[in-house]
Amino acid sequence: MKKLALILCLFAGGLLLMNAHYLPMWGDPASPASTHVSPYFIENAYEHTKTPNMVAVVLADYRSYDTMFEAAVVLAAGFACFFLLRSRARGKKGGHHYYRHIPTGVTIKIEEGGKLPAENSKVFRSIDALWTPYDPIIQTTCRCLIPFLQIYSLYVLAHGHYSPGGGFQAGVVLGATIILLAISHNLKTSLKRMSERTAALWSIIGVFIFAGTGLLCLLLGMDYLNYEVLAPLLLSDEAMARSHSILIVEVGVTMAVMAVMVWIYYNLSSAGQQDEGL
Amino acid sequence: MDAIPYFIGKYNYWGCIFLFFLGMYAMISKTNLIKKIIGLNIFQTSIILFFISASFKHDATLPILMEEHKGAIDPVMYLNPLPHVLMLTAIVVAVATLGVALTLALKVYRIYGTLEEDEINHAIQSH
Amino acid sequence: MDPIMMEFSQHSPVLIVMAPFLLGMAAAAAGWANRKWAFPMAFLGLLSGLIAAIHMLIKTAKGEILVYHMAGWLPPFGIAYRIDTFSALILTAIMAVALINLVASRASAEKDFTEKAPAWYALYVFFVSGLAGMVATEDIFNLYVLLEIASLSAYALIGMGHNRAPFAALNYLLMGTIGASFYLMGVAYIYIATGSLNMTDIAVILQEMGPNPTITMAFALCMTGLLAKMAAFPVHGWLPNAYTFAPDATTNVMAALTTKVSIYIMIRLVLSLFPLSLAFDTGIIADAMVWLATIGIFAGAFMALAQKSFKRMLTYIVVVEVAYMVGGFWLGNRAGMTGAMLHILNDAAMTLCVFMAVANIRARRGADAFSDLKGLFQTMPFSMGALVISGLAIIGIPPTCGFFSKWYLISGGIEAGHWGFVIALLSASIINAILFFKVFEIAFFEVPAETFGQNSREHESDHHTHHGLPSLAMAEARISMLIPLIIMALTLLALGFMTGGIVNLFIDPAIPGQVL
Amino acid sequence: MIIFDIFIALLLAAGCVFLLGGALGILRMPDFYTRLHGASLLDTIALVCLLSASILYVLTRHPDVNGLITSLKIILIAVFVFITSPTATHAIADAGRRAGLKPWTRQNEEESP
Repeated sequence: MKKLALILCLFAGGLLLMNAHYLPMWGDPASPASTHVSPYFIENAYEHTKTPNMVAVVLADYRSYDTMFEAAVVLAAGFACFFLLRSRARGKKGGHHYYRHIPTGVTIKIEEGGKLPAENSKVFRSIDALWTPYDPIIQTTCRCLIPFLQIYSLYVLAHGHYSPGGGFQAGVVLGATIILLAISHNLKTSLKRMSERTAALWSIIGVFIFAGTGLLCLLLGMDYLNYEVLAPLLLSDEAMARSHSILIVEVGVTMAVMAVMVWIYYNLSSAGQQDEGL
Repeated sequence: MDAIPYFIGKYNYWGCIFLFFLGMYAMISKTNLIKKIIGLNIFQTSIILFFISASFKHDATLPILMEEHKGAIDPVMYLNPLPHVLMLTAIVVAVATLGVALTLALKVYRIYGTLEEDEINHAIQSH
Repeated sequence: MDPIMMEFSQHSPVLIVMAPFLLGMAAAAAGWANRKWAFPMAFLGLLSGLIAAIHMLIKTAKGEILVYHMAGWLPPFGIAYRIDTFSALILTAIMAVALINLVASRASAEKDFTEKAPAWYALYVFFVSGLAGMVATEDIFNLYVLLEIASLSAYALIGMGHNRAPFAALNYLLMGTIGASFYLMGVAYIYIATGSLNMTDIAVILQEMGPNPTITMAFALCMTGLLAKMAAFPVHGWLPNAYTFAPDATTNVMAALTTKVSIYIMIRLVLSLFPLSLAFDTGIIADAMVWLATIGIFAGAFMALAQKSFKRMLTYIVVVEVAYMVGGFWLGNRAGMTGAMLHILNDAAMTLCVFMAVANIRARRGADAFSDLKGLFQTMPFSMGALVISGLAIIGIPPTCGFFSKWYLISGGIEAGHWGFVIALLSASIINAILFFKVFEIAFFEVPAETFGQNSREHESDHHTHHGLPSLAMAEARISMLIPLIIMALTLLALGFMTGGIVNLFIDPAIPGQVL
Repeated sequence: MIIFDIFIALLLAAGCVFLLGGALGILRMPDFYTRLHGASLLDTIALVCLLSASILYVLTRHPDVNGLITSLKIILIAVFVFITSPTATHAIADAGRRAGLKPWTRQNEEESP
C-alpha cells in the first residue's frame, strides 16, 4: 500500500511538475488570470460600492452568493459536530445520581441506594491527583486580554471596508476569546457566558441575516442579493446602499462564525457531554 | 541560458505541487487517523497557496484602494483580488472539514479505543 | 398568471436552492423551541423546491434556457445560474426523491435521533440544496462550495449510523476531500489559463485559444476528482461501507442522489465547459474510461454476488450502475450519451425505490441478512411488490424504466463497436437477475424457522425446515413508509412509459449537435 | 542614514539567528521542557529584534506623524507578544507537568534510553 501510494504520488506529481512548464511565470502582470476578469473588479469596485477594500467588495458583493454558502458550510459543520457528538443521556436514566467534586470538576456516578465515598477514601485520593490548583498567571492574563481581543475583533469587523479584515476574521477572533475563557477557566464558566443554545441560535441567526438580506432584495423585485434595491431602506444612494449592505452581511457572518467556532469547541473538547472540558 | 530565471520564475508552482502530493501521500499511506487528517490539511493548504500565488503581480500592492488613486485606477497597481476571495472560502471550507474530521475521529476513538487504522480493521474482523 | 406571481416565478432558479436552505435553517431553529415544528419546515422547504423545479421544467420544455444573475452582476464578474432542459429534469428528480424519502423516513429519523432529529432534518435539507445548487450553477468555484456543503452534511448524516459508521464516514471524508481538492486544483488550472470562472465564458475562451496543455491537465484533474466523488471503479472503496452502515433514512437519499449528481457534473463539464475535441478526438481518454467502466461493471457485479446482506449487496449494485453511466457517456455517440443521461434519472428513481423497500424490511425485521428475508412475501406483500418492480427495473425488464436506458446504452455500445462494454452490460443484467431472484426465492418459498420476534438475527438457518407454506400474519411496514414506496414503484413504471417524451423534450436538446 | 540601515540589517540578522537557534533547540534538546524553553525564549527575543528593526525602518523612512503612529502599533504588537508568549509557555509546561512528564536528567536518561 505504501509503495503503491508513493509510486502513484510520484507519477502524478511528476506529471503535474512537467506540466507546470506551461503555466505563466510567477508575478507576470500579463497572465490571463490578471488580465481577464480582475481589472474589472479593480477599476469598478470603488465606483460601484464606495468601499476601498476590493477584497471585501468582491467577497460580499460581486461574489456574495459564494460567501453566503461559505457561512452555510460553517453552519453545516457546527450542526455536524452537534449531531454526531452531543449526548445528553447521562443523568436521565433514573435510579442513580451524580456528585460533582467542585474544585476538580470530576463527576462521580452514585448508583441507586449508594452513598458518597468517605472523605479520605481511594476515590477521592484519585480525584485529588487530578485537581488543578488555581493558576493566577494564566487566568489573570486571559482575563486582561479577553476584553481587548473582543474590542479588536469589532474593529476588524467595522474597519473591514478600509483595511484587511471582515466578517470571518472578526468572527474567528471573537470566537477565540470565548474559547480562551473556556481554556483558562473551565467549560462551565464559558457555558455560563454563552450557553450552547445561544451559540446554536446565534449561528443560525447569523447565516439568516445574510440569506435574509438576499431574500429581501428578491422580495423587493431585484435579483437575489442585489443590494441596489435596498437604497430607500438604508436612506442612501445605490453605491452607499451596497456599502452598507456589505457591513450588514459581514455582521451576520461574524455572528455565525463566532457562534459556530464556540459550538464546535464545546462539543469537541468535552466529547459531546458538555460537563467537563479541558 | 535562461534556466535560472525559469526555475526561479516558477518555483511557486513546484512548491505547491510538492506539498499537494506530500499531503496526498500522507493521507494514503499513514495508518494513524490523526496523521491522515494532518495530511488532509497539508493537501488543502497547498491548493490555497497555489491560488494565492496566481494572484501575485510584480510591482503591485495589496488590493485596497489608496486615497491618491481614487480618480483613475490602473489595474497593474493592485494585486488580483479574486483569488484572495476564493481562498477565503476555501480556508473556511478546510476548517469546517477539519472540524467534522476530528469529530468523526473522536467517535472512532470512543468506539474502538484506538486511532491506528490496522488495529481498527483487526477489531472489525475479529468481531 | 397574475403579475405578482409572474414577478416571483422568474426567481425560481435561485429559489430552488434558497427556499429549502432557508426553511432547513428554520427547521433547526424551530427544533430548539419545539421539536414538532422541524418536520413541517423541512417538508415545506423541499416542497417549495419541488414546485420551483417543476416550474422550470415546464419553462425549459418550451425551449427556454433560464439564466439567473446573482446580485445582478453579469456572468464573467458575478455568479450565474444556468438551467437548460436536462438540468431542470435532474433538479426535479433531486427534489422529488428528497421529498419522498423525507416523508418515508420521518418515523425512523424521529425514532433514531429523538432530540437531535431537527439537526438531522437541517443537515438533510442542506445536503439536498447543496446538490440542487451544484446542478444549477454555472460558476465552477461556486460548484466547489456547494459540493462541499453537500459533502459535509453527507459525512455527518452517515456518521450517525451503525457502530462502524463513523469509521466508514471518516474514510468517505478523506476520499471525498481528495476528490473535491483535485477538482479545486483543476479549477485553479482553468483559472490560471483563462482568468475566468464562468462555464460559458471559459468555453468561449477555450474555443479561441485552441489546444493547450494547461487545460488538458485541468481536465485530467477535474475528471479524477469527480471519479473519486462518484465512486467509479478503482476509487469506489469508500462507498459500500459508508452506505451500508449509514442510517436507512440517509442511505436512501444518498445512494439515489450523490453519485448521480457527480455524474451529471462530469457530463456538464465535458459537454459545456471543455472543448469536445479534448475529450473525444484522440479517443484514448474515452476508450480508457469505457474500459475502466467495463472492468468496474464486472468487479462490482461479482462483489455483489459475494455479499451476505441485502443492503450491502445493493451498495455494490450502486457501484455497477455508476459504471454503466460513465461507460455509456464516454462511448461518445448520441445513443450512449442519451442512455447515460436517461439512466441518471431512472437510476435515481429505482435506487431510491429499492433502498426504501429494504428500509421497510429492516424496520420490520431489524436485520437484512438473506436468512432474515424468509417468508416476506406473505408478511409484507406490498413492500415486496415494490421490491419486485424495482428489481425488474434494475435488471432491465421491459415495462420498467431500467429497460429503456439500458437499451440506449447497449445500442450506443454496438454503434461504437465497444463489444466489451456491451457484454459487460448484458452479463451485469444476468448477474442482477441472479441476485434478485435469489432474494425473491428466499422471500417467497422459505419460511422463517419460528415466528419472528424483534430480533430474528439469532435464527439459525438449520433449525428445522417446514414443509408446505403455513400462513403467516401480515406485518406490513407503517403506512407512512409504505405509501411513498408504492408511489415510487409506480413511478418506475410511469418513467418507462414516458421514456420517449423525456428523451425528445429534455435530453436531446442538451446534447450538442456535434455529437452524432 | 547608512548607519541606520546597517543597524537595521544587523537587527534583522540577529533576529534570524535567534529564530534559527530556537528551531535547532527544538530539534536537538533532549526533552519536552528544554525544547519548550529554547523555543519560547529565543522566539521572544527574535521577535523583539525583528520588531525593533521594523520600527527603525519606519521611523527613518517616514519621519512624521504617520511613521510615529505605525511604530506605536508595532510597539503594541511587542507588548502583546510579551504578555502572551510567556503565558502560553507557562500553560504548556504546566500541562506537561500535570500530565506526569518527568524533567530530563542524566540519571533519567541512563534508566530509560
